Amino acid sequence: MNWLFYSLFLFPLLVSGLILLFPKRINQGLIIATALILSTISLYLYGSVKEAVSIQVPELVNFLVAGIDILLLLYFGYVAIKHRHLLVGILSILQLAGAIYVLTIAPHHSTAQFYIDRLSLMMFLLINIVSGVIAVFAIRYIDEENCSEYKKKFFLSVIMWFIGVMNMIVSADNLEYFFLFFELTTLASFLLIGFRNDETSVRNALNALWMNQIGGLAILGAIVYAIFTPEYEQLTFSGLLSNVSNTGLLLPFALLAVAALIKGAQMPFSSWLLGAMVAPTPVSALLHSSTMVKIAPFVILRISPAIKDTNVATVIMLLTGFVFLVAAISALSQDTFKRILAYSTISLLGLMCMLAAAGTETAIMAALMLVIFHGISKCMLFLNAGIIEHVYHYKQTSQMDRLGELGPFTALAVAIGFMSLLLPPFGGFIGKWFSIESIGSSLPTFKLTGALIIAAIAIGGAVMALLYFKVTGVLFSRSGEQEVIRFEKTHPLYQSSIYILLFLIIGGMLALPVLLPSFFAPIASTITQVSISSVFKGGSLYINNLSLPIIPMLIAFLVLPVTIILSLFIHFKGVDRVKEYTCGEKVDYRFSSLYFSTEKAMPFYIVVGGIFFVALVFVGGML
Amino acid sequence: MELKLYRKKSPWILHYNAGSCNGCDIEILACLSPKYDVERFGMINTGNPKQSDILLITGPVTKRSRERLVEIYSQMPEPKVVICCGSCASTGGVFRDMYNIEGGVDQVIPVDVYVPGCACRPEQIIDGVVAALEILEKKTKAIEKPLRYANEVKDENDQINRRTMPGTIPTK
Amino acid sequence: MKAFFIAIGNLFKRPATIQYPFAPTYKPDDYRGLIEHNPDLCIWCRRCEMACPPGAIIFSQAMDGKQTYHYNRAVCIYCGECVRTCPKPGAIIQTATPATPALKDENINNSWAETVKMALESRAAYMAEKKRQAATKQQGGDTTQAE
Amino acid sequence: MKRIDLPLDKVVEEIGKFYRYDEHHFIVINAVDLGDAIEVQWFFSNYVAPGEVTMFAAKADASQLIPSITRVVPSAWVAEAELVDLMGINIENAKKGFVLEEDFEGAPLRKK
Amino acid sequence: MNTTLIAIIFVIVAPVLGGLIYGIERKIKARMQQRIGPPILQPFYDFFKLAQKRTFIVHSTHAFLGIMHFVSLWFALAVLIFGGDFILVIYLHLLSTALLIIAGYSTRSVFSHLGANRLAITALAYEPVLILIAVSLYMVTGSFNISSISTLEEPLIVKMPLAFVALLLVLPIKLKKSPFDIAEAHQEITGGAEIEYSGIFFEFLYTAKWLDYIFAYALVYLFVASNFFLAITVLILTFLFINALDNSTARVDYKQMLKFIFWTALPAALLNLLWVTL
Amino acid sequence: MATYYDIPVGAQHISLLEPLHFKLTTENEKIVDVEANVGYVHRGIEKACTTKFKFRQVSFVIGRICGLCSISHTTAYSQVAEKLLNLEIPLRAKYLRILVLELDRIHSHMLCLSHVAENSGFEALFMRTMKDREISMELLEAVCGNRVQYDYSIVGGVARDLRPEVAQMILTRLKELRPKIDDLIDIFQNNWSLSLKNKGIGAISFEDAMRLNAVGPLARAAGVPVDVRNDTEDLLPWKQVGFEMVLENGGDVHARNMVRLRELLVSMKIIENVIQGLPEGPIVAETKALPEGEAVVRLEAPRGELFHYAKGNKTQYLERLKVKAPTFSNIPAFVEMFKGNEYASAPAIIASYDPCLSCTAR
Ligand code: SF4
Ligand code: SF4
Ligand code: SF4
Ligand code: SF4
Ligand code: SF4
Ligand code: SF4
Ligand code: SF4
Ligand code: SF4
Repeated sequence: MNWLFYSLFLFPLLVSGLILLFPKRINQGLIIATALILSTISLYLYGSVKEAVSIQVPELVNFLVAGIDILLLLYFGYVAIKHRHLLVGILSILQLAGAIYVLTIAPHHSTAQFYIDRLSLMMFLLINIVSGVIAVFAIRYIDEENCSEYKKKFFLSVIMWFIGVMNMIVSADNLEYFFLFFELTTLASFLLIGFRNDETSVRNALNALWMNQIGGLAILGAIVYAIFTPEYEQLTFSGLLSNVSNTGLLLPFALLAVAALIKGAQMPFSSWLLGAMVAPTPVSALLHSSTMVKIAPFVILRISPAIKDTNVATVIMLLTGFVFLVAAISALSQDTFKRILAYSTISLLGLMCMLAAAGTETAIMAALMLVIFHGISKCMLFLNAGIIEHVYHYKQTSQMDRLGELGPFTALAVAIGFMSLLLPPFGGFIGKWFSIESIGSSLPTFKLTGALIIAAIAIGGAVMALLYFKVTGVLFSRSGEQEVIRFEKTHPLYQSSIYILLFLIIGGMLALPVLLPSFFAPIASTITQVSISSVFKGGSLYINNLSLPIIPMLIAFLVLPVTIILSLFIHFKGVDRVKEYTCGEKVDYRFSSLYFSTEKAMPFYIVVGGIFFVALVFVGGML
Repeated sequence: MELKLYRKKSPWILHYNAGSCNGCDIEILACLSPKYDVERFGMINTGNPKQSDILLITGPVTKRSRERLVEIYSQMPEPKVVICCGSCASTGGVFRDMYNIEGGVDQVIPVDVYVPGCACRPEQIIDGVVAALEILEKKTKAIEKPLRYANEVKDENDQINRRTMPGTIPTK
Repeated sequence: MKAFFIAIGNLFKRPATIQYPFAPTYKPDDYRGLIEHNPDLCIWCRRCEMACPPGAIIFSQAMDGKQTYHYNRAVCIYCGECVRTCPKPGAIIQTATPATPALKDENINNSWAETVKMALESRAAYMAEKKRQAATKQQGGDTTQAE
Repeated sequence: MKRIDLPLDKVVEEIGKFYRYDEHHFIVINAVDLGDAIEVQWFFSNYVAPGEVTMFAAKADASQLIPSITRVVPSAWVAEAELVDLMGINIENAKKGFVLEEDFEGAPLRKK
Repeated sequence: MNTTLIAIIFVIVAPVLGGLIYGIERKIKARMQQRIGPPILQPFYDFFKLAQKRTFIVHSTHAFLGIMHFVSLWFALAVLIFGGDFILVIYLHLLSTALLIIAGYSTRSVFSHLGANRLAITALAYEPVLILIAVSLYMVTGSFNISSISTLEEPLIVKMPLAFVALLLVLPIKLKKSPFDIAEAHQEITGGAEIEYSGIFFEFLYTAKWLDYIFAYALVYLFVASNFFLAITVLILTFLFINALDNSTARVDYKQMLKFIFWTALPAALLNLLWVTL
Repeated sequence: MATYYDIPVGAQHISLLEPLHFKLTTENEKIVDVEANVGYVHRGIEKACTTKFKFRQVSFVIGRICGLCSISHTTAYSQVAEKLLNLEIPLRAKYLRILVLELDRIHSHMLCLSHVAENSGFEALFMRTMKDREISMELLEAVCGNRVQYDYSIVGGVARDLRPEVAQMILTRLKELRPKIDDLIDIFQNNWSLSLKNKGIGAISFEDAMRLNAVGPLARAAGVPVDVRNDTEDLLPWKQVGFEMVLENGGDVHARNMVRLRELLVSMKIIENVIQGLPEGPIVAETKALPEGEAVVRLEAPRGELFHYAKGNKTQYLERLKVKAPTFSNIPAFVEMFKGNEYASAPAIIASYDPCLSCTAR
């Protein structure tokens, strides 16, 4: 079995190397094949692996890891010198010093370096399937880009390589390994964001670099602390987790959480993810949906048993609840389509981390659902953003008011994508609903925090709905009507990737009643180590003692997408058409979509987010 | 069908000022006021042609209003009735054949009820509306054409001075 | 929130609405309503026609010189100037009755234009006739003189 | 009413000298078709001496460009725009279509 | 079985009942303004009249969404009356609003767009409050199910007075009553999202308004469900309160409304939540 | 990333009684730019008054410029014609003119106030004000014989005399009106939501009002002491009948409301004084002269300064008649006023400013 895991780790790396060598025509087939293979493997693994697997790699690999570590950090140092970036320089030096220190003093027990449980398997699914689609999409997308052949190959190669790293990071157990992979993803983001190599790209890439380096430092801090705490024998996640109950020491977890939240672009560190917009769209799709940012909920989910019901969790929940709200509001203030998506990512990541930190069974299930469904939906939205940019040349939502007439399919896909994120009956919404019910049902434990968070979710949810209307509204605006709506044809690679994702979204929604008890519940129970009873009775799902009328919900809300989609195709006969009312004037008037300006509030958000981060470390250290 | 009865009970009005002196407009407003309270008859001032049954027009229709008037008239769904309030809306009144007016609403759109008066009293407007309701009940969904001016003076030289011939519409 | 209690209080007050058209409303006796012409008193001086700003009065003339008064209530602006200029008290008076609405069949706008045209033509015809008569008379006179 | 006759090219200068917004109130601009020429009249009243109206009058040809006093009296643009339409004269920076349709032929207030 | 039957009947007659409430309200409103006002059956006259108008639509998408607005609202009401999950009800209601909002956006009419914008904003104002009330309900009854209220001995209003106040504050938004009738705002946007509807298609929006009445008063009823006489009194008082408020205030703008709701109704609901939690 | 809405208000819009068209460019419902189009009511009255109507007829036509202050127009025209004729009218006629002018001011102001209330979304207050306004309408009807177009001033005097029972009726009805106005003042001043909608909205500073030559309640609300009644004693004896100027500062919708409300009280006082001090005598001065020369007249209409210029050439027809409406002077200030306000306030601002197009475009 292990070779399958290795192939998940190494095969993408191999392909990434091959891409650079092979000509374009072959690459296309290669990437599609790889995507298929990886998806199949991850599916097979999910189906066949029932127990958690620990993998111990040969001793040699440890040295390799150490070596790559040092090289990588040296490269960061080089970047700092090349771009004269002081902050990156300082952080590189600190990291290098920390890394060397850790390498020299760390006790080297022969422990397992990889630990693969259901959570990792789920992440495999997400990473490989969704990223595979993105890779396929990217073939065509990068082809339309205006750059040298080699750079195009390089781009595809980095994407494949990134997939490999992601596969490793979600299965890393050893913290040193985790650190390396963390830094590798940082590198990947640096390379991809800086891909266009113009001024803004480089600036944003450096920005992403230093922010993520802070995350790296936090991990190093966690390792060092763990080393000096005699109770922790092993520098692994599982080791930390199994020992926390008798030590009650939370600092390493707090630091890991910091690293995770930085990767998840939570508030003061949100700018790196927003800056990532400058890269070609598949990069954004990759970063926002299945990879990179998902490290945040993943790590919090991993450590959630340890921090559950502690002050660390409280602070994380407050922080992420805050971020959920303000990022949603910020999204509303944006007009650039991709920025709207970016803010909604940040916001939803906040929600996921909050639920993960809350740690109750239902909350964890909600978090898992959000991770999966957000990944798929966001991916589709970004790919559509790419199509809109490349085919229709729109960047701002306010310009897109003719999209519904020019590209009805794209418009519909975007509408469904947003709906799946924010509105019923899609997974994203069910996740949100779950979160209200789960936090609500455990209010006696969370008390004030819980109430505040519920308020945040309630308001944030409404703001998100507003966001949805803002975007969809523009897409749906049309003046006349055609008898039959004809979908436009885009490139087959584009279309097929969108179709796959649409299939996943709708399939996921329809399969939810099955997925909930048989997919999410087991994963959640592996995380919480509490068995979750989930039974269906009379259309309601009973999870522990929470009952959710999931079937009525789905049926009820099927109305929405069906109505909206149907509304595009319906054609009333025998009814007269009339012009819109414009006070009797015959002029055309400009209108677009509404937004609130939050420019002024941004520094405030950043400061509050920063305070929360400091508080997080502080609270972690207190105990 | 007996449903037609209900048209009478729920006339929603739309008001357009096609260049009047406001005199009749404020009387229309007065109709909505508690003293006259036309809501007794189920009238609502909707302000939206698409949901109105009765179009109340004041003013002799100036050139610039004309297009707008036709536009909102055409946006009203049939059955609908048009009431012109005031002498100037009915015939042009004192503004008859000034250079910038069309000379009465019926030159532009079909009119069903004319309410004379300058300004027409709210009571007269109510009378007019009552008369209009009778018409509304009989109306069908057929689309009507406006009366064009019957004996329009075609030739410039034909035009007799207004002082000797009141009531002529100058050539356009 | 005084207005709040006023609103509630109003519930128990009598509405200010008058029951028109089921009940009459206040109207002063000297309300400026429809113009009425009394052909018995009229001296057919046409001053009212000349004075009327919108031209709501016009006289047509038959061939025997008898004039007919025409009046359009939808052209009239109820200013009362005709009454003020009339040299014969009572020949034309302003009643206190407001005008009644006109329906489509009455064709109040276009028919008035026709009336006016007709009146003017009849007057022109009468004048021409009179001129002709005068001319013939004159001619006759001339001939007599010549004789 | 005080009448001050001016040559056309002096108008802006003189009004500029005369007009203080805290002392004078700009009323309106009028024009009268005298048959052979058009007389343009600028009216001002006075806050300091209530009841006094000052009229600046200048004769102009129909085709002549009439200087705009909007520079010295910022609120004069409305009056100018209206005159352009109704009198069919040219005033600096004033555009047609304020009260009449842009395709209206001729100028209603002119004698011919 | 018996209660189910009653519920079914109630759901079916809900629009009629709503129409009646609307009729009474118009009468009351007129009386508050010292007018006689329309007959109580006026809404139904309007209903029949609208049915015979020539049908005009801007385009089918728009018209269809309007119909679905009504349907989904009725559905939401049904779930409420049958005592379903409260959160479900809230979201179903949001959904029906969503359809109207999208309908509003789907035309190229400025007022329709503005109306849709404002509808969305009003949803933003009352949605969180309702959710907080739902969570408080959970805290009190231990279930999100509305039917669980019937298990309570004392009326909910005793446990959740502040939540009731919050509900009273957001009701004018839902019912589009002054001072929060910004989504309809005749003088500004002449009806907002419903402006482009006419004839039979407007009928659906018109009757949806009636359903909204039932929906709103049903929410009020939840608070006093267990005691019949109390229920009647509170319902009548609420009705009077809302109408008197409508007739004694001007319309505020959307920013002022959001501010007001976020500083009064939301904290009230939150406080109540805390109170029932701690 | 500007997202602009261009909102059309007019030509047909429920918040407007008159056809005018604004294109309000808004950003998040905040008005950033305004474009006004006013020529909908242009009928060509000025031209008609010099070609179609004899100068005595003109006083009826000129009243039809506007139904709201038809009396102001007819009075101003009559005055200017009398100047051209060199005619001094009897004092009783002057007093009667003041009486109707002030009654008209009451009805006009109350209409405007009710319109502000309606456009602020306060339907009940609209109804209330309209209800109270009916008193002034009835009085006007009793005095002039018509509710709206009074045709009261004619060249040389007034058209009909004041009957003693009508005078008595005026006094009693006004007594009835006074407490209602006090109530209205209270509501306009203290209602929470109305002040949200009116205070600080559509404000114009003293400086701007001065600079842009604003007139009427608009200017007085900004503290600019312009009121023609204060300036002209020669034509109508304003001071004698107890005129006082009403000033507010703030220049916003609320201040304009307050100016109007307080002017109602002043007008009522004037009316009472007029009736009490009404001199005996004829009501018209006859003359056979024809208009000659040029003359101007300023008169305070409810909306501000009204200006008539006339030129006669010794025929029945005038050579030129120019009417300048208050709104006309206020347009520059008006356009300024909108900027920076919420679109939601726009209807209230429009109403409080009271755009009078029928005499702006004539
Ligand atoms: S009929 Fe008379 S009062 Fe009515 S709008 Fe015309 S001119 Fe004015
Ligand atoms: S001027 Fe008088 S009297 Fe002489 S014909 Fe004419 S109307 Fe008769
Ligand atoms: S009242 Fe005036 S408009 Fe009517 S007929 Fe007499 S003069 Fe003419
Ligand atoms: S003015 Fe008098 S007398 Fe002369 S025609 Fe007219 S009604 Fe007869
Ligand atoms: S906006 Fe106001 S006036 Fe218009 S229908 Fe609604 S409540 Fe009535
Ligand atoms: S004031 Fe009120 S009733 Fe009158 S037109 Fe405006 S909105 Fe309608
Ligand atoms: S804005 Fe003023 S003048 Fe114009 S209609 Fe309204 S109240 Fe009358
Ligand atoms: S100022 Fe206004 S109310 Fe007065 S006459 Fe002019 S348009 Fe009419």
